[in-house]
Amino acid sequence: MKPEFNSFVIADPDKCIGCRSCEIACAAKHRKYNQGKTIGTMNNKVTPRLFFVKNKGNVMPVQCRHCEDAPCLNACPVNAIVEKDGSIIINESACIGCQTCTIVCPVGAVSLLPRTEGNVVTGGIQVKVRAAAYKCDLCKEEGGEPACVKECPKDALRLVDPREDKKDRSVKAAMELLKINANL
Amino acid sequence: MSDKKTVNICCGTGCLAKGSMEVYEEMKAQIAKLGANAEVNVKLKATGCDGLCEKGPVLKIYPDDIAYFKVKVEDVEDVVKKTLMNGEIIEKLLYFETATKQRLRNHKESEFCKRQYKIALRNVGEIDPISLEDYVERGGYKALKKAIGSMKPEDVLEEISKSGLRGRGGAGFPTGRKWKTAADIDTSPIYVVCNGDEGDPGAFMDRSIMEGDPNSVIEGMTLCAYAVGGTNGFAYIRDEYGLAVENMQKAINKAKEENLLGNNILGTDFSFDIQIVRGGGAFVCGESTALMSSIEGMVGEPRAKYIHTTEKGLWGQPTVLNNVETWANVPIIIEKGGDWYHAIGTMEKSKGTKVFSLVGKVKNTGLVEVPMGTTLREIIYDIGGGVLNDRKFKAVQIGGPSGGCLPAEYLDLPVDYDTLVKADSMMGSGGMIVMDDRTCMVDVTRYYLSFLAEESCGKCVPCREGVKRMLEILTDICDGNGKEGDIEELLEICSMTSKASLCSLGKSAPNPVKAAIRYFRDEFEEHINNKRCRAGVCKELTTFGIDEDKCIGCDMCKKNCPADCITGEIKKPHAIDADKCVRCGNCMNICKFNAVKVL
Amino acid sequence: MPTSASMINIDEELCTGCRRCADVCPVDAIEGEQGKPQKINTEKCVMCGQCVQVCKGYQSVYDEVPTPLSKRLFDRGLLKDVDEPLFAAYNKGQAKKVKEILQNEDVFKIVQCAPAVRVAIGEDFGLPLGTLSAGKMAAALRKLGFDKVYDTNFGADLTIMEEGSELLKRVAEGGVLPMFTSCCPAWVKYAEQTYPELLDHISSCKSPHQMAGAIFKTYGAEINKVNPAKIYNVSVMPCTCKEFETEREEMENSGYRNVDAAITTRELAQLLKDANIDFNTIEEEEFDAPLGMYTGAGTIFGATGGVMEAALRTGYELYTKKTIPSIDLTMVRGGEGFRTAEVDLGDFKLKVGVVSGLKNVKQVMEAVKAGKCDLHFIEVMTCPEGCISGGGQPKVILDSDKEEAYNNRKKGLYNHDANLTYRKSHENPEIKKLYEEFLGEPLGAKSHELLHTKYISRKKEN
Amino acid sequence: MKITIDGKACEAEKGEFILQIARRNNIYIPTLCHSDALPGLASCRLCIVKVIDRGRAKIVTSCIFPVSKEVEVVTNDDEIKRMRKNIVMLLKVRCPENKEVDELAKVFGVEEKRVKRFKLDPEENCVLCGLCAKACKELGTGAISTVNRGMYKEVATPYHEPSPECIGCASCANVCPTNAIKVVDKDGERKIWGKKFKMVKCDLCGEYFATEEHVKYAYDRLGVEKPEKLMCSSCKKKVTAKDIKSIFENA
Repeated sequence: MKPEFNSFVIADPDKCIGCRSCEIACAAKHRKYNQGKTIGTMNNKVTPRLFFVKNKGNVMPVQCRHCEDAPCLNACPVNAIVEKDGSIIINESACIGCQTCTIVCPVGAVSLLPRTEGNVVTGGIQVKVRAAAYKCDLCKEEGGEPACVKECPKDALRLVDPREDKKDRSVKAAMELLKINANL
Repeated sequence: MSDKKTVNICCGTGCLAKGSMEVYEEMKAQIAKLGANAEVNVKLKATGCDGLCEKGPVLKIYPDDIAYFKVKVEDVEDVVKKTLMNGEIIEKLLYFETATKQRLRNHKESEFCKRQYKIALRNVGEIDPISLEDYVERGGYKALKKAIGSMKPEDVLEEISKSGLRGRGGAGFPTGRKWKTAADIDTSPIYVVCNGDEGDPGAFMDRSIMEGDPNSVIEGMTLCAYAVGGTNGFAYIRDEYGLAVENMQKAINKAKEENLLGNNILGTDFSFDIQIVRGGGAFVCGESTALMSSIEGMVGEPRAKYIHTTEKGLWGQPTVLNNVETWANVPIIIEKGGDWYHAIGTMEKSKGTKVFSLVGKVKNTGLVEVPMGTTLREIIYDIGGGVLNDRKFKAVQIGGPSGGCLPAEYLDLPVDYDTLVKADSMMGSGGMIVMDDRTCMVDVTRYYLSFLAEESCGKCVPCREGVKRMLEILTDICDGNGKEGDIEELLEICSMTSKASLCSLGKSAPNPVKAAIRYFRDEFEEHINNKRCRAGVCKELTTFGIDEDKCIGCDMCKKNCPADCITGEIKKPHAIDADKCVRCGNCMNICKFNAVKVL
Repeated sequence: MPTSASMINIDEELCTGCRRCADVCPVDAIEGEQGKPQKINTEKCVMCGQCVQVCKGYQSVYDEVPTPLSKRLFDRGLLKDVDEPLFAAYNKGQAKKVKEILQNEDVFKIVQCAPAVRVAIGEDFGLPLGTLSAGKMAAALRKLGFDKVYDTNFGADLTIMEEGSELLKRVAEGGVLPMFTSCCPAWVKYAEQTYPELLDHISSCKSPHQMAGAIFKTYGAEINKVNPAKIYNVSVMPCTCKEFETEREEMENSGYRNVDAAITTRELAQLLKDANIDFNTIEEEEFDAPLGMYTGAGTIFGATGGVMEAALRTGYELYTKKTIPSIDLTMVRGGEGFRTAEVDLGDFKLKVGVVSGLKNVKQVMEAVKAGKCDLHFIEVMTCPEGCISGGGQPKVILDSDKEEAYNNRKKGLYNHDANLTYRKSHENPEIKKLYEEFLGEPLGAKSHELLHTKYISRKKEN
Repeated sequence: MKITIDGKACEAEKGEFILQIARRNNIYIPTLCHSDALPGLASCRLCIVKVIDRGRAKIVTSCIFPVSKEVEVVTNDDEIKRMRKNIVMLLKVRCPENKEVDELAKVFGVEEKRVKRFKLDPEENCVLCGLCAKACKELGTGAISTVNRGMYKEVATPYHEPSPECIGCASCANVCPTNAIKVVDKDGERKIWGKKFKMVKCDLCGEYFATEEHVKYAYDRLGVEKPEKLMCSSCKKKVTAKDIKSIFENA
């Protein structure tokens, strides 16, 4: 395991209250065809790229660690996962939903979710919803601060750049974590 | 000094089937018996098909110019002793002109032959296919030498464009323009492909050429390669065509030996090679893009041609694809010049000649090469000798399965690309099937659709499902289960399939239905509404009866009835027991007095 | 009497116990520990729906919950094809009921929309926040199948006539002061359960849509020549509490409910989607005359301070018989949770106050109780910026967008006001006509019967 | 370059497919066999549109038609609608009981009467779009493919035998537009394409989450040994959350 990491978002479990605003914000920001600002413009199949976890006395979103030499990227049989300047990005439209990435991801940061855009659309109505793999892409394509970080009411989420703040406990956490995962 | 004689025995597939190989062997033996010191020195040749398959085996003697037909092994001795030794003619083996009821010493004077104009078939039947000498003797490779020696590639292009030659595979795309597109692209490799995947039932002109004159195809492709800067050639030949593959291969090898093919052709820096690919055996592989996928080793399914294969064909490279007949035309055009060729054919856009395989209910069947614009009447009546048993002409089906049937009113239609399309038919590869009044147009249409339903690649919905369901409707109609509105449904599916299908096969698949309904709608309606098949073909819709006034009681029908359902004494009108009748139609076919009719 | 239990609920299966709802609840009605599903204390809850607006505990596609989506939709009174994310905190809807009625040929269907609806409804169809789409809304409602598209703004103008007159009467006759507005049902419920002793401070006027409802089934029935029994009044409200108000026993006259069903702005959007009406492309249309005719004064009811401003525009002129010098009374618009102003009526100065956000009303009530409040007239709105920020409005996805949404909606209303022909309720020709032909005079017998109401104590005596 | 679709001016890259351009501009062109992940099949023909170039109109398949010049595109005129309706009619006749096809039939107003005229097979759900076979090929497994021609065409494993290549990932079922591919997961066993698979249990929650073959396939691609303890995705999330918590506490 290299000492260096890519940038990633991590949640501070002590600050997170588990309101799920981050998931909603994430799903909302990644919409392609409809950019409405109210819930009524979203559809029921909310597809976040980070995932709320509820353990006993511990609620927080879990998201992609953007591993160097990412297993998901290496395992993807259809090259739907690519490395773009230090971030591991899934091109959902190229995903056929084989789930190989979800099997090999060490942190469980990839989920297979119904893909409601660019699917079998007929005169506006959707006859079949296919599933695709979703995970954090740091809002690279959409640009700006990651939606989850921006929206969190408790500032529990933050985007860390290991190259800069090595001392940061979040970074340490991630490093530790990857060590754990390495021997998982 | 003994005089030389040449004996050509046709060894095309047709004659072979009728035992010409045995005849050939026998002849060989007999000649051997004569020994070297005989006063005649006989040269024996196995030639390709000269079109009169139905009269084979064909045996020709030169220089006497005598042609014998339906020659059997036991006739060979006579031929040698009488004709070869003593110049005596064996009447019964001579060509019988049905029109004049005369025997002709040489069939070339026959109506069948003398109205033809052989360009593509110029050598077929006259030479030993695999003998390069024979080919050269008749002017072969002159064109190639001329081109390489004295013409620039663009000159060759120019001549082809001038000639007005159009693809003989069916669509009739101007060959010159096709070559030009490829030539203008500055890349390598550029491929030259021969489409020898002749799939239309009843069509066999391409086979005959590949079997009987392979070098003309090879020379044609080589000339194209020279013109467009082609490097590799592929001859895609239907797997069933064993002999064609064999002869083509032999010819290719020989041409290579003689440096007419391969590296540095005729000592120049122009190199071109041809390799043979055996077809996947699917009708759809005759479609250019499907054929290319097949050559590339993938499933023979068509792709959309939004980018022409001349720009991106085999392995994404520029590819010139023409069919066998087209290639066979090329050398002679270069040899005699584009203007010469341009002078043949119609005033409009159809130049040169076209080979048709004339089959069905017609007296003389076989390969027929005529100038573009010749009318159907000339082909069917003058050359073909008219409808078999002088029954009533009903329709002629042109252009293979995806062509259409044309009725009597169209007999004077000049046969060329554009008029045929206007008439809801098409040139296709030149199949021409004559039908008489004993043919049911609904049944025929059903037959073609069943062929297409099986031969469609099945990739796109309009063609696969459309044809399948049209077939279902047609079958119902033939079985007497036709429903009101079926004709409209057929037309509805037709119009969609002909526009929305992926490839030209799919787009043309509805043609038989469209044409049949256009020209024989009443017959469809009769089937659906009156439950009657006037041709007496659809068994469920047929009852045979005997016209008492016409019947003279010859008893022929009775004798030939497999169900013994015909009663009646000699010289008295007969009668048919409809309950026992199996509707085989023998009686009707046999009756010379048209007394048997469909009620 | 309906209880909030049936109006505002928290879905235990979806609640993560983040307690953000508790933070926004003005009456501390949400109880439970951090990280555990929350419960609503129905005694305290005023059904303002602010919890509904803030909740993000959604039904996710990746962690299954026992209750299937279809059941959840049913329980919430939502149409079965509603395809929006569902959250833990929700208000029970009436859309299903309304959809049925719309299919019923023999009822005469009248709809009215609150002022704040027209500046928010477009948002649920992707239009920019706060887009004013009154014309589209009218057209869409007609397409939906309503026989008459009337408007609550008309009712608001009517409210001003009555409430204004009531104020002037109290002032003139030394009645109970200060007088509080009564448009906001959540505030009224709060007062009833917390300060029953001060209920006579609240204007006896019914809220605008109830007034309108009463008129639709009487005067409206006459002019449309229909049997009031056949009339079905639907109110589209930015508010989750209006249905509660609608169901109050006293909200009826001669056996007919003033309003038969109140749905939220969000529910209207759902109904339109359900009927495949494309709000974006639909051509604008007018409201139906005469009861859809409204002024700018009625319009600004949707924003905090709006009722006050409208009342002053009319009160001033009725009292002084002079045209008001400046019609835009910005001093009562927006700003602090509690603000006061003074209006010179010539021979005396009218002292007014505006409360936005129910949290801020306590101090005022205590002052009144202690007799330390010298104001004459006080507007109270439960929601932070008035009705435009109501619990039934389109739910803004991002907290960071909320301020913009509220500001734009407000702007939308004030622009609408500025561009309307009539901007003072008493100048509304149809209102005049209504008094001439039917009501007689403000506070008259007919008005008293139809447009005014009483309040009851809801205080739990222990 | 610019092209107009239904009168709307749209920016387009040369060589871009009409469907992409239309979708980007919120113009819906119906599709069945199109998947962004497996483009280019062009078998369902639902996405046909009219391209008008210098006054001449031709019908093309928008999912594979590359724009090369500034043309005008019509996606929904009466002629196109009629053709689509007929295509859907044929699909409905092929798959009379299929839910998705039925939805299409409703959208395009296919009359029951026309459908009823034909012999119907209630069992049929496959429209032969070829997506499943293509997906399987992309995976490198190639367990299924279309076999035979014309009316006998079908998707199948070689000789209809359980395929040794199939890893039971069910991607085929996922991409199938008409849910024609049956995947049955029952007590630790998955059945698909006539083949039975043993499934892998999550070491924590005991949930079955993938076939043994699929897990092997996954780690083989990484070229590493598969860990003894395997977890389902949601348990991995839980564990990760725990780890982060404890790490933050220790830090």
